[in-house]
Amino acid sequence: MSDKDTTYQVPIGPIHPALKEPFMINFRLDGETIVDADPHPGMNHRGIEFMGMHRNPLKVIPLAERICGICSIVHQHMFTTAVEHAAGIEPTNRARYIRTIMAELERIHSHVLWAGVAAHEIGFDTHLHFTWKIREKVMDLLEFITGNRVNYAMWTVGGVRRDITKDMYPKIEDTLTYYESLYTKLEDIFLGDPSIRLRTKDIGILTKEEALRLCGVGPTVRASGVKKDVRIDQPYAAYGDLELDYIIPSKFGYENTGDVFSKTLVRLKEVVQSIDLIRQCVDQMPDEDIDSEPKKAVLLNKLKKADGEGIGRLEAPRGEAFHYVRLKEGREELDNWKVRASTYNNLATYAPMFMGEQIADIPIIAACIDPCIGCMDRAVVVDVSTGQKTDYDHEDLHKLSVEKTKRMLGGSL
Amino acid sequence: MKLTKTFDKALWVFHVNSGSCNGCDIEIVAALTPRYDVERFGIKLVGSPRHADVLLFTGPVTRKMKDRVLRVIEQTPDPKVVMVVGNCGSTTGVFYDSYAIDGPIDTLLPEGTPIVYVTGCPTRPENLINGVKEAWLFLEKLRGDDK
Amino acid sequence: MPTSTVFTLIKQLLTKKATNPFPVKYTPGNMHAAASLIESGKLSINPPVDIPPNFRGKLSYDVESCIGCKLCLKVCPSEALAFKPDEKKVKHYVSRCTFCGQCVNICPKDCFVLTDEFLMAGLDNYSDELVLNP
Amino acid sequence: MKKSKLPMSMDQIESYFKDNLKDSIRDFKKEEIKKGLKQRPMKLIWFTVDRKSFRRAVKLLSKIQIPHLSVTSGSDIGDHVELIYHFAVNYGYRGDEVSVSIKVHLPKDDLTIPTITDMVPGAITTEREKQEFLGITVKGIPDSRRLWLDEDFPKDRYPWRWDETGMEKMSRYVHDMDEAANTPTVKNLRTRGDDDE
Amino acid sequence: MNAQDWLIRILFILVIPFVGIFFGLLYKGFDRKITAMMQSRIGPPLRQPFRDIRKLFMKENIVPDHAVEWIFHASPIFALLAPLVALVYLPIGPFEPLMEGFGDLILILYLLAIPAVAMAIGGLASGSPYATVGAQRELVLMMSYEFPLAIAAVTIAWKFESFSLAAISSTSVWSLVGPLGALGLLLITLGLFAVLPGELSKAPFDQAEAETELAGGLFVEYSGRNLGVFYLSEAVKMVVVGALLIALLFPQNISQWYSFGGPHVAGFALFNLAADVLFFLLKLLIIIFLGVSVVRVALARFQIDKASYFYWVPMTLLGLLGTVLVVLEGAI
Repeated sequence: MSDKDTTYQVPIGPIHPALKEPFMINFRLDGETIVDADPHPGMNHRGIEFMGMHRNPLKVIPLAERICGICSIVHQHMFTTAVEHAAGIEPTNRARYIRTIMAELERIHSHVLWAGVAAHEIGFDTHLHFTWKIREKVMDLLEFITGNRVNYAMWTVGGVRRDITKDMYPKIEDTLTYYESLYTKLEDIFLGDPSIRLRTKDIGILTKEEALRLCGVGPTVRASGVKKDVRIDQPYAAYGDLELDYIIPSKFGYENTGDVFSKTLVRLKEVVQSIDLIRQCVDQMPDEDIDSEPKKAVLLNKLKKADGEGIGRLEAPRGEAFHYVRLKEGREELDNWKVRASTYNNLATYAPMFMGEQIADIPIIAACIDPCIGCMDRAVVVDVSTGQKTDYDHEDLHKLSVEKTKRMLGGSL
Repeated sequence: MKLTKTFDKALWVFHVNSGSCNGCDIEIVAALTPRYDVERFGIKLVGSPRHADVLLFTGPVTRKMKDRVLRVIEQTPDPKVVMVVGNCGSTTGVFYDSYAIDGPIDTLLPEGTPIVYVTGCPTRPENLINGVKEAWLFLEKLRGDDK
Repeated sequence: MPTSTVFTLIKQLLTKKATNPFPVKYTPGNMHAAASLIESGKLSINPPVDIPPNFRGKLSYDVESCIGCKLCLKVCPSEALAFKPDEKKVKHYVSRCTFCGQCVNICPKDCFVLTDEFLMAGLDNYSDELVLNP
Repeated sequence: MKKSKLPMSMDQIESYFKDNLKDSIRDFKKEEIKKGLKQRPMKLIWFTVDRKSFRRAVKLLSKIQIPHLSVTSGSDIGDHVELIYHFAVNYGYRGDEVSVSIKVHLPKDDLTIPTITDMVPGAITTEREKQEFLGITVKGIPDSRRLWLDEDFPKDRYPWRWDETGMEKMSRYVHDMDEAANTPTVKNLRTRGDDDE
Repeated sequence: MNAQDWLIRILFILVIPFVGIFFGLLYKGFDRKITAMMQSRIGPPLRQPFRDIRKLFMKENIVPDHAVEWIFHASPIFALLAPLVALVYLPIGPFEPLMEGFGDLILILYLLAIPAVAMAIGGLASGSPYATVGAQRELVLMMSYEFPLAIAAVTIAWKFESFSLAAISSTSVWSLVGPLGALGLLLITLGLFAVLPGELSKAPFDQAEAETELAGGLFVEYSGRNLGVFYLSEAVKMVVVGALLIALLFPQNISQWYSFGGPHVAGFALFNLAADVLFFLLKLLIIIFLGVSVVRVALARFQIDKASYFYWVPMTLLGLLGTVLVVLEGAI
């Protein structure tokens, strides 16, 4: 089990209960202490960018949504923004407000979800159950607005597909007050509970310098005191009209340590911010059409003629997401599409965070950047034309069964 | 493979994400939490395929995952039931034309493995429970309890 | 030990549970027997959590009014719709659908409607209920 | 090299780069997209830079502020490959962040670019990705292993290229048996366990 | 002792494993149900563990290729046998222990250590890296909680001047001490309750099988019958540790406080016996509720070094302080 240098390797993943998604990190351990971490992404590559380059923009919207089911709003929002930028289509202002409300609702759901997952990773299932129980409320609201709990299909190029009408306001307000009433409890659990503090304080530290150099994004770096938030820095949708400020721990009287605790703090405080932003949006919502081009056949024609490139940047619950789209005249499909999700940038921040920590901290540190592997791994390609053998017949299966255990030692589950 | 009545009342589930978008995965976790609570049916999420009775697959199989998926299938002791959650696992869904995808999960399974398909994109947690119900019905039919 | 957590837990032990016991509270002894009881009305199942209006469930397709314009094929993201040239109608595979509803929006004759049905699970992903207009 | 205090305006950034890089800079484009009721602009700068001056451009940029590299996107346009480094500076200032997208053109017969990981350590992920997806060689990259692709993946195939080194065929999954029978790359979903290629 | 007594004794020894397993599984079901209810869920029915066991016993039993097969199979058996043997030495409610000797308390402490060792050996024999880490953790944890447990046991034995459980459980230890000693005993009780989740590998001391960290840890390679035997061992251990706690600290029988009729009236004697048994089961239930269920849901899993520290420093000090108080009072 131990070599001469007393270190040994334990691969975590790709199928591992701590990671709900396929992802692998190879750890070199000395006893229970991590001396090296080497992430191996790519298990979830589905070649989405490539698929997108062979489909027209309207077909890509549901595809972009399925880059990730937790941040399904993020990618459709950014994709449509990038296409609008490239084709010169203006969405209506009401659509911008509805997009903002949806994005903030998703932030609430995502952060509450994260809190539950984090509790689960440190073996505190009670709080997993508690947070997911209260998360159902915003899921109900999202389902009420869009017609589905997870994939919302709200976006289209030039606007949104469903309106948030006046009779929906009470239900939104009801949800917001529900979260406000429960917020102190949530904070009490995640910031006050001694056994959670024991597991999150001074664990997985990312310094401000490292955060900036490694181009980290979102709550991961804001917890280290970096002021980076696309919603404020470079306002998109309706954020330019709203009042909001950077959420960093020092604003609330904590130190900007960048450990798991401050990341939790930032995420929880963002829930409050989201509630406030949704209220502002509902108050200021202009009375307009929700879609600048309701005739989709006409829109498709317009997009076919468009020529240009556009980018979309957005502050997803996990940090900045980025889409680059290029349209070519006469080509119905996208000419180029580059998706960059938050986890892609935050991947590099794993190395300093894992160093010197324990095996027991692997799940919580892995979870503390709120990894979204589905987002990150969107593109993979394996050649079919070379006709590599990838099928297994019964003989191969038998051989596998003989070899598997040998591999289990060196490889992973 | 002998099936007894208790088998369907104590289904231990191992969840494999073979390249899905997370949509179904969070709905699976949601099914475990208080609102839906599948533990009342004796269903439990376990950490190792060795302990599992049901393999819950989400997503199409990506090339890099195929090997692992096969290994998980083969590490699971018999008798076992496979549940495919979501449309991309059953027919590749929206990822139909990527060559990074090695097809839906049912093409990789050994002949005769019982499969339950749960349709939806993603499915609601209730539909998952409905899928479990279908599995019960199927298991009862297998051992001839379907009077 | 965190006292407030313990108090909450004791409170939750005594108060009503958050679970919606769909379809039945515990595993029935025999599902077939239970199913026949439900059919004869002797046993009622607990309904699922309410679905909202405008829920995006299984698609319904009106074959008669379809004019075969193929617009829906242009927006279907997953090729769940297949054109039948001899009939000039489309065929819909529910097990491939993404339930995005773009075909509903673009259809000039309103052939498609998103229904409330979402309880779809079975042993066959190409069963009769899951292929419309086969 | 002189630069103004943060946050720098778009004009300042323009003159800063144009003064320092002179001729090696082309197609300078400034964009302001106004959004929302208050018409707050989103500021974008695009420019193309020669390959030999590329590192200098990044160095200049990092003098302004530690630059935030969003990602590098790349596309195959005919006889050369275009790389776009999407940077952002002026973060931390409300509404002032400017996306600086630096384009570099690499001719197909010499697909190399110097690394910028010494100035921007976070660029490692995206540089490794460009190596495997576009067939570019990043000179001086500290870790040149594959990141996303399988080790079995052929070394001379690059998925984002449109030329002969790109991907030609892909398997497509359909329900229709006839279509599957006629096209070799199309696979039928309805026959189980029949996964031959 | 005549032949008839021996016959009855052997009969009881044959029956008691089944009784132990039955109640072990029942309390496990209770623990799961109450845990679920505290988390605002309905939870599984009480008989769920019985179903799990029956299912596990019909499943395929896979032996990993690189495992040492006989150790792999033997360790679950040892893990189950040890607590079953311990059960024979424990007083159950109104019944005296079936077997007794002068040092049976020491014997029980050793028997309680066997399942942990067997689990660790089984984990190491299965060869998976996760199981190896799990085995290391199990052993570290075992070394940690044994010390406070031993301190508590020795203090109580000192008070009785005997290591015989029959002697210890015949009188309540609380009646032998004054106020100062009672305070000491209270500290010892706290220490014993802290040992309970560690001994039973329940959260927050389930590091050895931590699902999110080690994917099942020790048991990662076990399936089918072997896993079922471990499951049973865990259940029986719960009863044994609970019964030990009762024997050491709360051995009172309810019939001591009231009794119907006299001991001469056969019907009432039977009634008193039944009441005592029920009271014993209730005590066990309360101990499991307080020591396992509540702790399990109210705390996060500790890191292994912090768990070890918890037992070595605060709990050991607590135990020693209790001992000092008890001894001090005896000296005065």
